[in-house]
Amino acid sequence: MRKYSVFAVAREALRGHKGWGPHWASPEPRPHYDVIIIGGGGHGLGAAYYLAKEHGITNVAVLEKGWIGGGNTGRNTTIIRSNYLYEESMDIYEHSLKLWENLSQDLNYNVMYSPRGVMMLSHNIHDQQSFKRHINANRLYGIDNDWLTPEQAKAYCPPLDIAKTARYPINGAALQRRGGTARHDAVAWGYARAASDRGVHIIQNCEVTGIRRDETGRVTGVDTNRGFIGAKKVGISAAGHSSVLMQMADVRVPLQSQPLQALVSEPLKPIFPCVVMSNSVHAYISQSDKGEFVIGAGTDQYNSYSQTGGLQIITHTLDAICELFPMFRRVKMMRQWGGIVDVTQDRSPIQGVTPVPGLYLNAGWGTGGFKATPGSANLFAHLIARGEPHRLAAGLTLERFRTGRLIDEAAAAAVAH
Amino acid sequence: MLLIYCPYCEEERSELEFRNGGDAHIARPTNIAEISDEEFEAYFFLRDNPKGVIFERWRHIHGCGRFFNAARDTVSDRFLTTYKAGEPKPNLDAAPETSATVETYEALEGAAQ
Amino acid sequence: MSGVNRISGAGRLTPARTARFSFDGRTLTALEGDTVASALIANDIHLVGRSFKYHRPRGILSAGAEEPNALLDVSRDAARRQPNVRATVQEVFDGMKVASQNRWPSLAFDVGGFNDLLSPFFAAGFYYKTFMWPKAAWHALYEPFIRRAAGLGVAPTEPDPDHYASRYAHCDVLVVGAGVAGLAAALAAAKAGAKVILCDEQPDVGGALRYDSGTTIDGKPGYDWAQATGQALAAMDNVTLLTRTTAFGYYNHNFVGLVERVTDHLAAPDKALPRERLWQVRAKKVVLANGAIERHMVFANNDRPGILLASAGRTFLNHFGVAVGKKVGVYTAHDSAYEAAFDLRKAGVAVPVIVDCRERPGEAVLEKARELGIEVLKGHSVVNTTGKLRIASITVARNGGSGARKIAVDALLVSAGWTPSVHLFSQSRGKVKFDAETERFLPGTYAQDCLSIGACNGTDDLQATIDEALAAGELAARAAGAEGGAQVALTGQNAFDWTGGMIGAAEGAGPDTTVKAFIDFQHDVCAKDIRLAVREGMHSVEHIKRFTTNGMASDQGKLSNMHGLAIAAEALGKGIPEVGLTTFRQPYTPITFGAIVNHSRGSLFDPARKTPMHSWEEAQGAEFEDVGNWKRAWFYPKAGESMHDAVARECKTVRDVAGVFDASTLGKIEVVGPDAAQFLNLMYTNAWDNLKPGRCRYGIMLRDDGFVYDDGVVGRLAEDRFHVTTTTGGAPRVLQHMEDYLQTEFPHLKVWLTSTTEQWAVIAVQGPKAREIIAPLVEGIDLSNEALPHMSVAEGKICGVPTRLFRMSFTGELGFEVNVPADYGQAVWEAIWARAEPMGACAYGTETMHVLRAEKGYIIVGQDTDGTLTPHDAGVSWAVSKKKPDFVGIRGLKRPDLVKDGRKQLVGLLTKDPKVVLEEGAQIVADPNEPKPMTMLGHVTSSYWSSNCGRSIAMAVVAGGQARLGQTLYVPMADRTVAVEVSDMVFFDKEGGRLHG
Amino acid sequence: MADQAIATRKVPLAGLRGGSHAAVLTPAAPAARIALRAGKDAVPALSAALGVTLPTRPKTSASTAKRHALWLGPDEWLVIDEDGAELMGAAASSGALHSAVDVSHRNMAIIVSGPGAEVAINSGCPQDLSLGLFPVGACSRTIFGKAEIVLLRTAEDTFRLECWRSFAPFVFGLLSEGAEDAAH
Repeated sequence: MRKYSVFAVAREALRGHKGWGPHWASPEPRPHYDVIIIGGGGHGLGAAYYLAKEHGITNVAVLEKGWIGGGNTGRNTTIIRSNYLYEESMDIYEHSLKLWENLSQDLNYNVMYSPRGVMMLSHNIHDQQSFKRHINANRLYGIDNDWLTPEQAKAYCPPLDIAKTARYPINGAALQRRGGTARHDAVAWGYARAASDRGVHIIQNCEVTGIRRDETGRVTGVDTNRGFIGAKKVGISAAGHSSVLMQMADVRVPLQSQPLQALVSEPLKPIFPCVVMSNSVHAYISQSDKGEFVIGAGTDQYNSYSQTGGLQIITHTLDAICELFPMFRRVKMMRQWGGIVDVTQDRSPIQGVTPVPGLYLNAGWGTGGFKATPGSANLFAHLIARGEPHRLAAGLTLERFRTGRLIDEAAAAAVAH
Repeated sequence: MLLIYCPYCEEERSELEFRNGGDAHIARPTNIAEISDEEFEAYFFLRDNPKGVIFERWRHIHGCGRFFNAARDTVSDRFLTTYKAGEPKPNLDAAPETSATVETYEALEGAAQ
Repeated sequence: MSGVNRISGAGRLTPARTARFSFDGRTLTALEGDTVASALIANDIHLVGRSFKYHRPRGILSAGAEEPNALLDVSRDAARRQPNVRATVQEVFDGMKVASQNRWPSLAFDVGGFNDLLSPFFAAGFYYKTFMWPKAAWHALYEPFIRRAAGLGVAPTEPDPDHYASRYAHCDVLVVGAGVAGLAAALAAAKAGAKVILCDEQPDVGGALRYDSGTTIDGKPGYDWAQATGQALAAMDNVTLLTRTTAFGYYNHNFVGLVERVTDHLAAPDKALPRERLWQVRAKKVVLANGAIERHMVFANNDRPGILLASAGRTFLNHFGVAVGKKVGVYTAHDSAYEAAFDLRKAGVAVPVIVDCRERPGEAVLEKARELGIEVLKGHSVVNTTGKLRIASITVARNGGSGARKIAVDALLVSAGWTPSVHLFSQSRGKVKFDAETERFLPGTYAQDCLSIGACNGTDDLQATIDEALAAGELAARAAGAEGGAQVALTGQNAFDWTGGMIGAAEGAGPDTTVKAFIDFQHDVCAKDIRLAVREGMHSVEHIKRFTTNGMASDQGKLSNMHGLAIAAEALGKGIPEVGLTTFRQPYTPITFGAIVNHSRGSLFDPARKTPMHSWEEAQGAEFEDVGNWKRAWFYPKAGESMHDAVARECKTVRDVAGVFDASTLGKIEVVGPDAAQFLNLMYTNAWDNLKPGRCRYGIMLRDDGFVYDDGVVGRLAEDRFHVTTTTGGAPRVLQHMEDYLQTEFPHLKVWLTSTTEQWAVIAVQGPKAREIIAPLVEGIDLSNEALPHMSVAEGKICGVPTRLFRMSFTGELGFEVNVPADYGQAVWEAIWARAEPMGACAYGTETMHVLRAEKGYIIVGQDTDGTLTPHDAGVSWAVSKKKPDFVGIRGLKRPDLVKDGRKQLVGLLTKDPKVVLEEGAQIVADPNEPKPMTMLGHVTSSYWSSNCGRSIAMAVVAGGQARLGQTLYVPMADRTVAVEVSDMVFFDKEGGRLHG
Repeated sequence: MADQAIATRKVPLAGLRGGSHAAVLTPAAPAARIALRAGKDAVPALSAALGVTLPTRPKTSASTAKRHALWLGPDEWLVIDEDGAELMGAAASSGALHSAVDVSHRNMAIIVSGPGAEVAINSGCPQDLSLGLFPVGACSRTIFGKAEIVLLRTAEDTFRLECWRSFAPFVFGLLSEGAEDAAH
């Protein structure tokens, strides 16, 4: 793999950039792999990379039905943070954040991880109680998360309106300074390039249509639109399509696939220095390096694989944004889009073995998948290589829906009395 | 914003008047206290989450207040039919098959023929 | 004089009606009806902006919504400033201020232009390959540098003073686009009796007829026919004609969003008018007649100011009466551009040359060119241009490169042909098909109930368009149920039939070149960038788009997508349909957040619900807290009192004398019917059959998974009538939860639910003197302990109005909750207050309520529980019936993890130092010296200073808490560690004697 | 007790008037209301007892002079008596199985009248209110911005719009903006 650097770019600049090769190879699939990962998003590509890098398993294929990074990896609002409440969540998101901090160097690909701070606005006493609970738990766990007064919040993010007369006045904020954003496409491409360099096959336009098992029930490979491909182990990392793939192995999973929408504004000169989220008014916003406001909306209320949703969801989100930032009413929406998020009832992910030997599942990341990318990929690789979960992901198994040991981040932010 | 035919109001109304109620035809076991952990998991958590026709519940919460059922294609978001709560799952063979003919938005991405 | 380039006698504006505006501080004169673009060109100004990446000088390219370059900052006043306004859409009004963007210090001399020299370094995707060392430098150094260069316009900094409106609308037929096709379709549909909405983004109808000069319809000049037809339509009762209105989004089930720009073109708009109006249209049929967009030619240095689309040149001339230059060249691959040359020539403008890259242009236009004496260079191409801030010359060569010569021009009109606008069709999730012969994507498979007609459907011939439109209009009307009679017939004639068109790089910008042949002007994407992306392994059109940012600018690729696609296909060695299109997403053109949110602001953002006693509380100086949508009185500070003082006083007063509290926000549901008790048996963990009328019981409600969902006191008013209360925040979801089970699981039960939250104002009177306070006001109810003991309810009158009087307590004191019909709430409250105040009682708010209940160990669902606690965890096992065969949650409660030892359980905490008040949300550990990550046992859910206990008190969930009573645990805070002892949860009046007065 | 003054009634939006020449907004006088629930079998007896025929078709109402019965759902009606007459007792006298709950104070009503009434309401209500689909006498529970309402068309250009009392300021505020827009 040719090393990327400022010198390489300068050298190429002098000769019309004729010397660059492909980011990743596009080989024909082999008849058999040690591991097949279904889903060429950040999680799947990353898992392949870590299988090769940390577990020495390089006879790996990533099968992607469309183009890599084209699912939720390329559709999200790129927020990164780790200030979750429960140990299981903190474990995995903090593991991920630590990987984010070195990811560009590790991959020799600039993923533009930008720790510009993620600020969550508190609007009432209940928010405050909930945020303090997070902050205290995070501090004792070694994760940064600070309580800010409204004035401190405004100093950190000048466009904030902290007037007490607002419909939802701000009574404080929780700030994770190490939180921030990264460039979503770069994550997929960086992992793909680094994995490909280590021998992983990245096979695009390859849709899995069946999961084959032998008479003992063990996975033997997958049927695809490009024929059967054998494998000793198969990992599913297909976000919204997890249920569809698991059904191919006759396993029902506790997942629902729903549209999640987002939008960007026209590009404007930088005015917004960090990420701001508000659970009470349901909105989050940051400004990209190109100057667009990147704004996340909520999920539509029904299951859908359409990657579209209703205007009312966008409206609801912009209501909130304009209420928090009244000067943004003249800003224009340039593009809206949707992805398919797979959500569990406890809003926490599933990573673990399945009832089918040799079949592993990484799913249910809901709206939190992008921030988890390196951590999830790293631990999923461990799971596939070792056949059992890493300590940091041990609580994320499917089993919890039978035992009741849920990791209910949503419930922890329960509605006020 | 979907347009949903309420079988009680006998009229199509905006999605704004409705609330989705998840999968239809999942009856709460009458002997629920006795069922196994696995059965409880299946009842409460496990879902088909189909890519294609889903049978789902809606409540006309800001209308007649009634829960009813719908068959909808989760790829096109088109409703095949809606019917009153308590009525059996309709036989959709009679209804036009839409999932095969409606082109998906997703399929559009990066590919047109 | 309204500009040196204004041609006398040309155009449709009235010379006498002028408007003055400023551009970068320079005052200019325009005519009413001008766009900023036409006015600037009239004043011979082409240079209007700088590109995003290289800061190249840029001019006006188009005359419509597809404009990628001419984005300006337009303001009426300081707060009414709009960045990134397309000069080609914005109409001039007298007094408007216009400024160029993305340049410093000035438009003509822009320091950022230095980037253009460095452009070899800034190739597509270069930033992925560098800026990685040292590690911290990305965020600290490189990113701030890149961000400084980001964006075009400057974001508004003041709250928007304008207002926006919204209308939901329904129609039989929505016609998008009021060109020939749209007008004809609307006419046919309207005459058939359909309810029609016809919209167009331009200020007037006509579409392409606005620039056209040679078409006649029904014997009239096309534009005149369009205006007459528009007026006729507007006069019909069943037609709504909306101009300056963009159909921006086609959503599910024929829901189409339109934005009408109401005042942005007016010099002194009526204050009552909204700036913009959002139309949310649900149409039975949608007819898409949104035309086609002309493409530019892709050649070296094709981005200089003064280079415009040919149709734009015609629009400026024929509609606005403005010539784009004095010596105007034409470079085309399509016949349509010839007509621009003809129009200019006829208006007296020099047209030195038409360069046509085709060997065989259309015969008719060639003949006409000869007749007008315009030189046509067939089989030639423009291979370069000169001119720093405005085009000065073109270099023309025979295809293949020979015979290059320079021709001086001051403007160049270009056309590579027309791209049907399938944006809305694609948004509707219809699937396009590629027409190989004409090299264009056309509507293929429809996903919704719509039709495409005219240019957006690939129909080129005028009469064919008219016929298609009339048929579609009538068909749509009939399909929507219209039964009216009149059929419409129209004949049209155009001057020339058009042929030609090309996509991709033109001569001289091919694969082996490094010239800057721009595809996406705003993002500075050149043909060579597309090729680089392919070379780097980006083989999907989506990857190419994302790697190069082609089509991602504010015009969303209206001009660039097809060119980019063709170049990518060539580089990939694939056919265009194999490569495919990127996705068309809403909105068609950018729309303001203001239009989307319209009325939603301040008090209309979200209803602020206030109780019947709110104004009294406000008058007493209460501070309020938000609970859900409710504003609740939080505490009542007296002059000089802090919150702490006020709450301490209120707490003491309630226990020493009495207090009056507004509990109206508690959810209330009336459960009525012969099976009411049986239903409650299923919904709550408790048993209800044995509750006698007139008595109350505290109930716990679970979800089926066994976790606490809500709680409240339920009073039985009669055998078949219960008065159920819920938490304030829980009211709507509890009713939904109950309805869900009632309608879908237990439909056999004869019982009905009605929300009565707002029927009743609730005045809680609590404390030793509670009975004394209310007794004289009450009629028909015996308030004695014997007749009305703790947890009972009676109906009677208070202050002469009906009441449901509950004897209950959330304070541990003798207490009553007086329910009166809401309109009487304030009067009854005042009557109670008139008795309470002289006795030394106080009004108290939610904070005191919280402290008092905590002193008694009463839980608050949602604060002390969080959706992960069972009733056993919450210490209310006594409320869970062990006899009932079923209730919601019965099975969930038995799951392995819910019954295992060591679960987090609710307990009391007493700090070793009684003066220390723990922080709510603080975490609890056993070993304060354990290194991080520490093992957390639980957290503090409620914590207060208790003036009645003379010390702090707290509630917490602690792993295995009920087995830890008496243990010492620790609460490590940032600045100190607090030692605490685990206790039971009753801190005051442990025997509970006070309840019974 | 005898010398206690009887509590005075304070209605939401008291004294407010608003709207535009296109759509005038007037808070309605206090009225008696019940939320009535019953099966089909009980309809004749309840109709007789209440003196107004309970409609059984969706989106329809029945009225006598001052009493209106609005179909809200297949087993649900909102009965309004503009004179404030006692309705609970009347329903009880039917002898039929039903649930009647007094909601006189839960709801309040705003009368929207004028040529722009439809447009004013459509500023926040997604239903088709054209006369063909929502004729005089039509009624429906629906949504208005972020509030639930019940609409009753009492004349070609007049609607009675019912909402819960704490939503009244919001509903009146949004209606005011809609009425203003309807005038332009």
